[in-house]
Amino acid sequence: MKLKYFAWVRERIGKAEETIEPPPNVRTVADLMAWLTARDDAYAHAFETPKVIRAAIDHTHVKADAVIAGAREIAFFPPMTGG
Amino acid sequence: MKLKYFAWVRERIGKAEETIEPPPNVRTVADLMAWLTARDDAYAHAFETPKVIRAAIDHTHVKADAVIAGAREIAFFPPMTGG
Amino acid sequence: MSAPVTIRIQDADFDIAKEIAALTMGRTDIGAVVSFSGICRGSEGTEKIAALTLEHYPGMAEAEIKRHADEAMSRWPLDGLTVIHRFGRIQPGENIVLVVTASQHRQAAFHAAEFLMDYLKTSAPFWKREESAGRADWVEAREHDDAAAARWTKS
Amino acid sequence: MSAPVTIRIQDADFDIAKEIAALTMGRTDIGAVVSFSGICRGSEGTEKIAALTLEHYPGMAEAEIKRHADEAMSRWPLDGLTVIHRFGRIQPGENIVLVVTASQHRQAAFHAAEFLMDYLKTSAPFWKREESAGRADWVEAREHDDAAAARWTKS
Repeated sequence: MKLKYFAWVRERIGKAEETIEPPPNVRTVADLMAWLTARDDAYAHAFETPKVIRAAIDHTHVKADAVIAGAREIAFFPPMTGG
Repeated sequence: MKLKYFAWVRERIGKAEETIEPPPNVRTVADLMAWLTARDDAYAHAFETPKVIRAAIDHTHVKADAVIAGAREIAFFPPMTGG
Repeated sequence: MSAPVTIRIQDADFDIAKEIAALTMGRTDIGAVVSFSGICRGSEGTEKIAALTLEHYPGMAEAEIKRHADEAMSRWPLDGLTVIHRFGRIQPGENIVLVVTASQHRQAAFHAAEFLMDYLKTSAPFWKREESAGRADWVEAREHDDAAAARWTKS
Repeated sequence: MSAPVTIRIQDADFDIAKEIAALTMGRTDIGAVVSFSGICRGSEGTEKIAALTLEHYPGMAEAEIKRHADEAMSRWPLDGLTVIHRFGRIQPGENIVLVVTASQHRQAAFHAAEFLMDYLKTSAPFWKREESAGRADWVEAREHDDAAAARWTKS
């Protein structure tokens, strides 16, 4: 699946997008953040306060307990500040 | 004092303004409407339902019990429908 | 600097973009601009309307709008407001009234514009006459509008 | 006829008058048009702002605005609505966002515009970075905006 990062999440991770294949035990958005956090310090820094991180699956906002199976594109970003 | 009439009040009375000197016992806006009503049928028609008639003294909305002493200009008109 | 308040009663049409620009041009302190324009409709229910004629009370119209503009300025942190109300004969699709409010804050701009429109409807001395199918009738005031204006009354 | 909904995400500026005209031109059924424009301010509290840079999530930004535009169309009797949100670098005094709503009824036009702005602030995937005094910091979301959006949630 494709991952996308925006704003300071993107800056901390150091890339705007990547393609990953998480193992089957990574079931939810929260699992995915934890799994990425364990990979290296850049992700750990981006996701250091998981409750401020927002996520979207295939262009729809989701909560951290959303199941990621079947997702084509998952995005992580800070709270939005448009308008 | 000068009286002004607008919209269908003006049409029923048949003039846009006039100058009158009501007697001293005509104290309030309601008294003035009653006094005019007694003058002729045109006023009686204009003021036949006094509670729908709005009044202003010197460009400020007033209620029927407002005292007219000292007024330079009193206006009578239907409920407003601008905007 | 006190915020600019512009009130005009005119028979000519107005230019919304020009009025917005007049409030915001050269300023970098305004974050939100709300405009409301009221337009003459071509029908009222099932009845076709050929035109409206707006009568007003010169002098009082300006004074009454000024009073409500001042109240809006005191109730919300506004950086400027403009109210233009036309009179005379107005055809369907033409502008009738414009309110523009500018503020640092979007809610102030929205609420002040809504407040001014509610009061224009119920307390500014203007009267509409509708021409339709050869008749011309004065428009009746609507209780709905009185209720809208009453929302803003402090208890 | 279903009412026109226009959503654009663009780096170019927009022309408010042109967007209002696009919704109303040639129509005589619209009585009320509300526009909201959000403008880049030159200071935030005591801090001077040199410019904003707006990042967005292409694809999702359009989808998210479309969802709220459709909700607005279903909640209020609208005759059309337009939402334009800019991205890229924007200087103080420049436009950021535009919402225009058209309706037979002024309250529908006001409420739909306010609803859309509240949701743009809190759920459209845009992020502002402020440049000031040589620094560039991401703007933090404000609880105030979340509370404004929560007003519209049906209970």
